[in-house]
Amino acid sequence: MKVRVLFFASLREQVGRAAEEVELPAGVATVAGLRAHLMARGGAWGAALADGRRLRAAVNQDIAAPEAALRTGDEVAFFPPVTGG
Amino acid sequence: MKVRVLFFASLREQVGRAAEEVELPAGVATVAGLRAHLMARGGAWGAALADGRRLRAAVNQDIAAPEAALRTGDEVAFFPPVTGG
Amino acid sequence: MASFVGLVRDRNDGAAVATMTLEHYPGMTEKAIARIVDEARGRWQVIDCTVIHRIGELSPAEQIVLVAVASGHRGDAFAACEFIMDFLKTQAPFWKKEATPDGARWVDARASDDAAAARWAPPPNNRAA
Amino acid sequence: MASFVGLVRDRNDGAAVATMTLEHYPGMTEKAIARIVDEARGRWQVIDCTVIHRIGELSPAEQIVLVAVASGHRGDAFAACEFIMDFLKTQAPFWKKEATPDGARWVDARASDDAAAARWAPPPNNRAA
Repeated sequence: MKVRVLFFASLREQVGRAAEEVELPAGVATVAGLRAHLMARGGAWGAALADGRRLRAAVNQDIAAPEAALRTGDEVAFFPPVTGG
Repeated sequence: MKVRVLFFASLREQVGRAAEEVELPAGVATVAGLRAHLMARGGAWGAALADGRRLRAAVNQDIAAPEAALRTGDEVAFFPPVTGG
Repeated sequence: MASFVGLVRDRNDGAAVATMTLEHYPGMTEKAIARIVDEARGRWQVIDCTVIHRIGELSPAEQIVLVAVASGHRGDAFAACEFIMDFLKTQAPFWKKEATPDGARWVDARASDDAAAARWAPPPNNRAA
Repeated sequence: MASFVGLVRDRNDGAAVATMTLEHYPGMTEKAIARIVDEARGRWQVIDCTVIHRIGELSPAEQIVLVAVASGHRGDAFAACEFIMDFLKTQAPFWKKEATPDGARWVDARASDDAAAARWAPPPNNRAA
């Protein structure tokens, strides 16, 4: 299963990219699973995604909880708490 | 003791004037006393000032209670509840 | 910066409004507005505050009143602006007269405006001006 | 009509701010704002509502955001406007980066903004959209 992953703001700078296609290994089917899969890359990935309190996710442009299920083709975004307005 | 009395809005129309000088008889020394003195003129005066719930007063341009004391030269205004804004 | 603009209604209490005329009490008006603004400044952090209230004859959709409050804190700007509006409605000496197809009539004060002003409790002693 | 305009601060957290850059999430931004406005319309009587949020580089004192709400009821206009601002601050995908004499830094989310949004209880069932 393949998903499109986006990164914004400080998180985008930390991981050094704005977007990528990610092929999920078998058994990875939630936002939390994707996060763990990316953290396992180590280095900046582990650091950037480590602090759950500073991490937000959206699936198909709606805020999503860690347990939210993923389907092939989904757009998943990770970003820090928002600061607009 | 003489005071200047002003009338506004519907009250001004009912009593047919916007302002007048009033010589207070002995013993009349409060807003309530002035009101009673004006009501005693009868006719439109009684009707216009009869309903206490629809009557407001100010002394020297500050909202005043019926028991507020009057002094010579004071500016006393009677008007209905305000409806600006 | 929070602001409020009040517009002349084109219908009120079931009747079409052709024009609206605002009478006021010159002298007391300025004093009452200054007092309301001072009270708001004592309750909230206010950088600047503007109140403009029109008088005389206005047409539907024309602006009657503008209250604008600048503050470093969003919540303070909203609270001070709404406070000033609620007290303008109940404390400042303005009276509206509407011209309708059935003739002219004075607008009645609303219980809902008194209720809105009464929501604001007196300021705590430690923040009073 | 109640409105709120947010301006770029010239100082924040003790440092001078030279410029501020707003990043956002195209697509989700529009969706999040539409959802917040729908929620406000479900809770209050709203005649019309405008939300404008700028992106990209801004200078101090420039306008960041405008929320304007027209309603037949003053209290509804104020409440809906403040509700939309509180939820824009906590739900809409915008991120501020400030350029200061010590370099660029991302602005931290504020606990006070979460608290402001949390004040708004879910709508009663009988008024839910």
